[in-house]
Amino acid sequence: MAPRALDTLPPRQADAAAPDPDQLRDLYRLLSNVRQLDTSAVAWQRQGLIPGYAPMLGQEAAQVGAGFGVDKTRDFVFPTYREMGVAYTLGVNMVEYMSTHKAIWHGGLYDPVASHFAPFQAVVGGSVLHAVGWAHGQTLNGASADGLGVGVAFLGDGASSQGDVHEAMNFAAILKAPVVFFVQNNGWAISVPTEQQVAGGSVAARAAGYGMPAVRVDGNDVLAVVEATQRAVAHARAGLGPVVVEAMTYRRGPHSTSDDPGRYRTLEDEKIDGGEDPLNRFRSVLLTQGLADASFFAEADAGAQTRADEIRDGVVALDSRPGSEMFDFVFQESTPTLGAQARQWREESEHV
Amino acid sequence: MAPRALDTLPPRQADAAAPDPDQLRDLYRLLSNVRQLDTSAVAWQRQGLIPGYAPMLGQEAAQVGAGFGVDKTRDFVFPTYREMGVAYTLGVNMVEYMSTHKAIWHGGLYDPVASHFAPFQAVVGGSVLHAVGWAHGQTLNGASADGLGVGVAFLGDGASSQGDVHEAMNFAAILKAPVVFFVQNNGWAISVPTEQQVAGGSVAARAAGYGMPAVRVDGNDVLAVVEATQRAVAHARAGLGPVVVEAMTYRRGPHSTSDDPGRYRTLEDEKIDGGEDPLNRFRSVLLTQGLADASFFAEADAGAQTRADEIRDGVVALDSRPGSEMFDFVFQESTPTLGAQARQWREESEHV
Amino acid sequence: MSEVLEGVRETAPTPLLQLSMQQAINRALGEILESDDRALIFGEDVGVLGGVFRVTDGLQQRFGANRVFDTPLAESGILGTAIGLAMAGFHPIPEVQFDGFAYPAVNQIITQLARMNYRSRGRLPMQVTLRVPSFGGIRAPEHHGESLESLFAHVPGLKVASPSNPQQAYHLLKHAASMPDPVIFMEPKARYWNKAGVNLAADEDTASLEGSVIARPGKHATLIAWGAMVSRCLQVAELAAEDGIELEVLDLRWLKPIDEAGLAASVSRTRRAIVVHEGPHTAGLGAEIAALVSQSCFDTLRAPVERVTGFDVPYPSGDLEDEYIPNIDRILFGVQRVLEYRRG
Amino acid sequence: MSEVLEGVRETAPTPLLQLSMQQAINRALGEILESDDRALIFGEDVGVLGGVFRVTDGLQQRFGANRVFDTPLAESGILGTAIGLAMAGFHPIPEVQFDGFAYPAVNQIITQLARMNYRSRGRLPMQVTLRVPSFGGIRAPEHHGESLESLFAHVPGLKVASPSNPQQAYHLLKHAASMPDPVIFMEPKARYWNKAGVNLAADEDTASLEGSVIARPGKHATLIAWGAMVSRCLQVAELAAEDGIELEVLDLRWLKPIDEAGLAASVSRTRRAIVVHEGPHTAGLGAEIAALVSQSCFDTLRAPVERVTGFDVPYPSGDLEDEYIPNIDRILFGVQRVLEYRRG
Ligand SMILES: Cc1ncc(C[n+]2csc(CCOP(=O)(O)OP(=O)(O)O)c2C)c(N)n1
Ligand SMILES: Cc1ncc(C[n+]2csc(CCOP(=O)(O)OP(=O)(O)O)c2C)c(N)n1
Ligand SMILES: [Mg+2]
Ligand SMILES: [Mg+2]
Repeated sequence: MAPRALDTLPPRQADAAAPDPDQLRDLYRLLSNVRQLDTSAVAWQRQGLIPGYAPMLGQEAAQVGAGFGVDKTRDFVFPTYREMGVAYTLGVNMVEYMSTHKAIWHGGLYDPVASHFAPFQAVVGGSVLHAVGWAHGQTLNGASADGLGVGVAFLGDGASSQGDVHEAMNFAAILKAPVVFFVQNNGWAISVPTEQQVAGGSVAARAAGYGMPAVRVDGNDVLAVVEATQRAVAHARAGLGPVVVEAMTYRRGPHSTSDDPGRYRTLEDEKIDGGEDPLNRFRSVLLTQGLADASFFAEADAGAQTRADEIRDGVVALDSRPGSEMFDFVFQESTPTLGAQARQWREESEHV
Repeated sequence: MAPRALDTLPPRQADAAAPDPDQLRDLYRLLSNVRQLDTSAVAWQRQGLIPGYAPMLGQEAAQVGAGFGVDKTRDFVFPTYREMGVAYTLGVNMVEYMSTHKAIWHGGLYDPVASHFAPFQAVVGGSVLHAVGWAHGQTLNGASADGLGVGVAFLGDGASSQGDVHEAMNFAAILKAPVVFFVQNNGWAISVPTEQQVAGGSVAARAAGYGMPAVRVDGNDVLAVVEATQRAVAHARAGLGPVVVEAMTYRRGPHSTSDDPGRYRTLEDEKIDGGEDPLNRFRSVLLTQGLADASFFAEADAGAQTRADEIRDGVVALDSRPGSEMFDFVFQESTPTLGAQARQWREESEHV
Repeated sequence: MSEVLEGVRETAPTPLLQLSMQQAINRALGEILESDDRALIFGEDVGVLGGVFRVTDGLQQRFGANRVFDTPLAESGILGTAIGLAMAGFHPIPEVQFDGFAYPAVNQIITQLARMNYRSRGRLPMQVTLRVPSFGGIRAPEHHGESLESLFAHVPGLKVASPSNPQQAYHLLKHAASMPDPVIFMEPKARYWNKAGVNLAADEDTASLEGSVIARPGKHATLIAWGAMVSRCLQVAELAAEDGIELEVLDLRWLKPIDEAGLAASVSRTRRAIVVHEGPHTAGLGAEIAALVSQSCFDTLRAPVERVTGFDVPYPSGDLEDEYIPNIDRILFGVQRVLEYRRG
Repeated sequence: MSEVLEGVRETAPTPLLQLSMQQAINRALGEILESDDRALIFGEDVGVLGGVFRVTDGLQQRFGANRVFDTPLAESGILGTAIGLAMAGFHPIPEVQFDGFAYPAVNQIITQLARMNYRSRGRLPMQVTLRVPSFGGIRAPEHHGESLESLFAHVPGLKVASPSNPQQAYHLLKHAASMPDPVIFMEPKARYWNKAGVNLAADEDTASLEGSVIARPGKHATLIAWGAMVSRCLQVAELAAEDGIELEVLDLRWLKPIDEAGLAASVSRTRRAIVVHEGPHTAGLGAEIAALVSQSCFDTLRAPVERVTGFDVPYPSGDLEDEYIPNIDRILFGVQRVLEYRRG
């Protein structure tokens, strides 16, 4: 399914230049690291190290490309449960990120404020409106010389069906908020294919109805994603309002480690619909442009393996949080009732 | 604000022919009756007969035109709180309809099943999804020789912001349900003008994003509304899926009898934005076509006055419902707890 | 657990089938679709996949994609569509995939589903059976372990049931689906996979499917529970029995309407009560139970009704789940408190 | 009602302003916007119109359309935007126009607003003050008379307050807005227009704004209420006094956290309690109060706690409103039951 092109974003210089050769090689390293970490996490689950995981296999280009287009010093990312690759690209502490999959803390242990990466979000469509609110806050704060901070909301094709996503797009367009709605259309919402989910066939096509520009891009082409994201972010940063980016990609793995895709699609389908591996595609680009050779890839892939192993060690070492933390973070200012419950819990469960 | 035309509904014979001269005169009678009843109801509120009312002044052509395009023997209308004119056109018992404004029964006393007119709905956007479900039921029942029953959902420009409306449009388009989303864009949602409500400026323009056809029509031209509605209903009836009709009209009165529009718009604005009175416009049409003369209008308007007076008498005569009915309609099969509460209520409040 | 205690009349001996609750519900759904051609099943992933818990496994294949279908990912859309289908004379059996994803549908459930019969003065009955895999205990991600019973039970116009074992799930669901009013059917997902004997024939006596059941008789105190907490309370009763303490376990089964008479009958015998639930403490359904029992057994109660519940904290991540959900220790502490209570 | 009973310290005599609750809240909002430049007010019709109850009247003119603005008609959108603004360091004070229209926002309130502080381990505090004109009594259309307190009080991570008079509304709102956690502020719309004396200076002692207050002292039984039911209970107490029955009226004020100590102190003195609320009976907040009091005053209570509440029926149309909301007669019947109760 080759993505139909759609591009209503007015041509405009992106803030950032196209990636230079060093950045291109960095992009490959990121892709490789993310691929390695993702497949490792699936293995960790099989080995019993973590109870579950939501693989992003096949979406590496979309996620690394999107993350690369974001300025992590002043933009803010609102992820779902599948944005491991964005987190990695933005430099989120990956051991702390993985803690949520180890069932240690729902939102993850990483610091969302320092990371500019909101807590892990399990409600489909739950955080899209937050991006709009955060972004409107940037407008209220007023632009600096180089423009506004941009809220980047991640959502899937399935999420696009939620009422909240519509409300978010309408609010953003009415408020002219600096938001990028970054849709990963990966063909599936668990077992439901996009055709049975997204009436009209494209989330980007909805943007026009809100008077918003949109770009529909080949989500398995990392450079195309970088460019689309940079352009969208630049548009929002300049105070010109929200943009939809729809990256057409494919969820190559199961929905999660407890899913069984064999019940709703064949391996044959996967092969045809998945298309060429986004990493292979980018390898060809680098080779063709003479920017990398086999030894570069070998080194990058080995580095990715090392990095994944380091993260694994960190995840292994992660201890459960003390039960008392259940009570500690409910409020900034606790209440007498909660205090009494915490005391009772301590007496009965910690026998103190 | 002259409505920008928008028409993506494939040209297709409507089931029903354009109104013949008798029907045209009937349309005028309906318009006049509805205008008279509406202005009377405002007066009833001032006189203390009813505690509140939501006038539809200025929307007569939109409502009578829409109602005229609906087949009340097999379609089903899902109104909001402002569709008095549609109810009238469909032949709903108007005393029973007005009972809701007399604070007698929230949904109105009329029989929604017999009337093909769902209960009065106070939640903005609340019933739009019901139309989709009802319509999908018609698909499941299978079409008769002359097609499907059509669900007609009424909603305002304000309602279009609700997540439920998006979910309804997406579900309808995915299910190819025979629904017409009839939007009365009357310029206001209480004090908020459409420009601050509907990003992109038009609800009809959203339809394309769902792969749905839409017609944007001058909602103060009753014949244009009849035609658009008939075409939309015919499209849905033929099993071709949902359609959005956006009737551009103007709420000439206050939002409700407790609203004070002077706080957010001037009389000058009202005059300019309201345009020519839809009744006057249709009078000119009938006069120009030689289908009616001054005595016809005088007679029709006098009839409308008589009819409104009859309804007033009925509304005056309406008694409160007995308190026991609070308990009677909660369930089809009551429960022991509720039975006990009803007994206690009787003992304490009726002293039996 | 004897059949008599399950409230089901003795019938001609039927071989018991060993079924998990997930299988028992699947079987009940198949029979409902078979006997009632207005019945429709829909929701996220219930069709081709057969549901994330396989509760609707095979039903689309058997009954076709008109009767069992996948919807877009929108819970309000699912419920609103169900309401419209009920208005058109169908009997929708929608699923919300997990408890925590019922919140987006709360507006349709409270302002529409629960009120349509009332608003229309009985002319638009809502025979809608809403299945919600519910409660915690499976180490799942955030929002997959919620207890919404007190929210639902508070809403006039809704009925709410929760089965505790496969036998009950099978009959209770068929019964709920036969009712002409909206029923929220809360399936304890932690119990989906435990097998137990199911007597398919035992559904003749409808009355036996109303109200609560005594899952284990006892005399020193009554443990009141529903869903997955029933089997935990049975374990507690087993342990307490070793110390000579005979705990009665009352399986509430219907969370709305609540079997006030059954509660009063049990506690007026045992004179002590502990209500156990997973949901947060404040304004949980345990408060209603405690208030009812404190009133109906005012003269006989020998100790304040204990509530052993989830804490007033968001449902925690898997690692802390066992600290949050009432565990055997915490329930035993509650039992101890009611048994040792002495008027001051 | 003396100032001491309102829990406010005596200060240098300040002339009391005669304000309605709507004016008192408007005044408090103005002061909040003035003193906290991160504070923002938004919602449906709160800007140009000044709110359908004029509670935000004049604030957009005074503070500009950046600080006080109208949103599109979408409650989930309003709450979700508020959460994002709080993440960006603002202090949103959104309004939901009527109680019954908070349901579309329940998902954002429960799964996001109430949990963001927890989920982020305290790094993303949610200083969001959500105003909701609440409860019934004004003969309004459907969904304009709902009581959502038991729903909100059940949600871990939320705090819930409801004022009963203008003085309290003014100070309580300012206090709630100063808290770094989400507070749902339920304004009893039936009391918006009644004027009473307000001492603007009496807010120095923050502690006095926590917990409940005794609105009228008494000794034969305690009436427990909040919102518009407080003044109704004061009327009842007035009537009962004519018969020599001295009823204490406890104004709960905070519906979460509940002032357990204050409840226990009052009822252990009066030994009888009646809780009064508008919302439906089953699993209403009255159940929590009854459960708490039944436990804390187990030894002293002389009669079961009475609950005089709305019925388990949808909030009815204006004509039946007085049959639904606890009226003076029904409250007096409840009082009679606790006073005449004799152990069987
Ligand atoms: C509100 C809500 N409903 C249902 C779910 C269960 N669920 C989790 S992921 C998912 C599919 C999401 O699909 P999509 O948005 O396309 O994202 P993807 O999983 O493909 O990344 C569903 C139904 C949920 N998490 N939240
Ligand atoms: C869910 C919900 N939110 C808020 C309200 C309060 N309210 C009633 S009508 C209205 C404006 C509706 O505007 P629109 O949809 O354009 O319809 P119109 O009143 O113009 O006919 C509002 C905000 C409501 N009834 N329902
Ligand atoms: Mg997807
Ligand atoms: Mg409007």
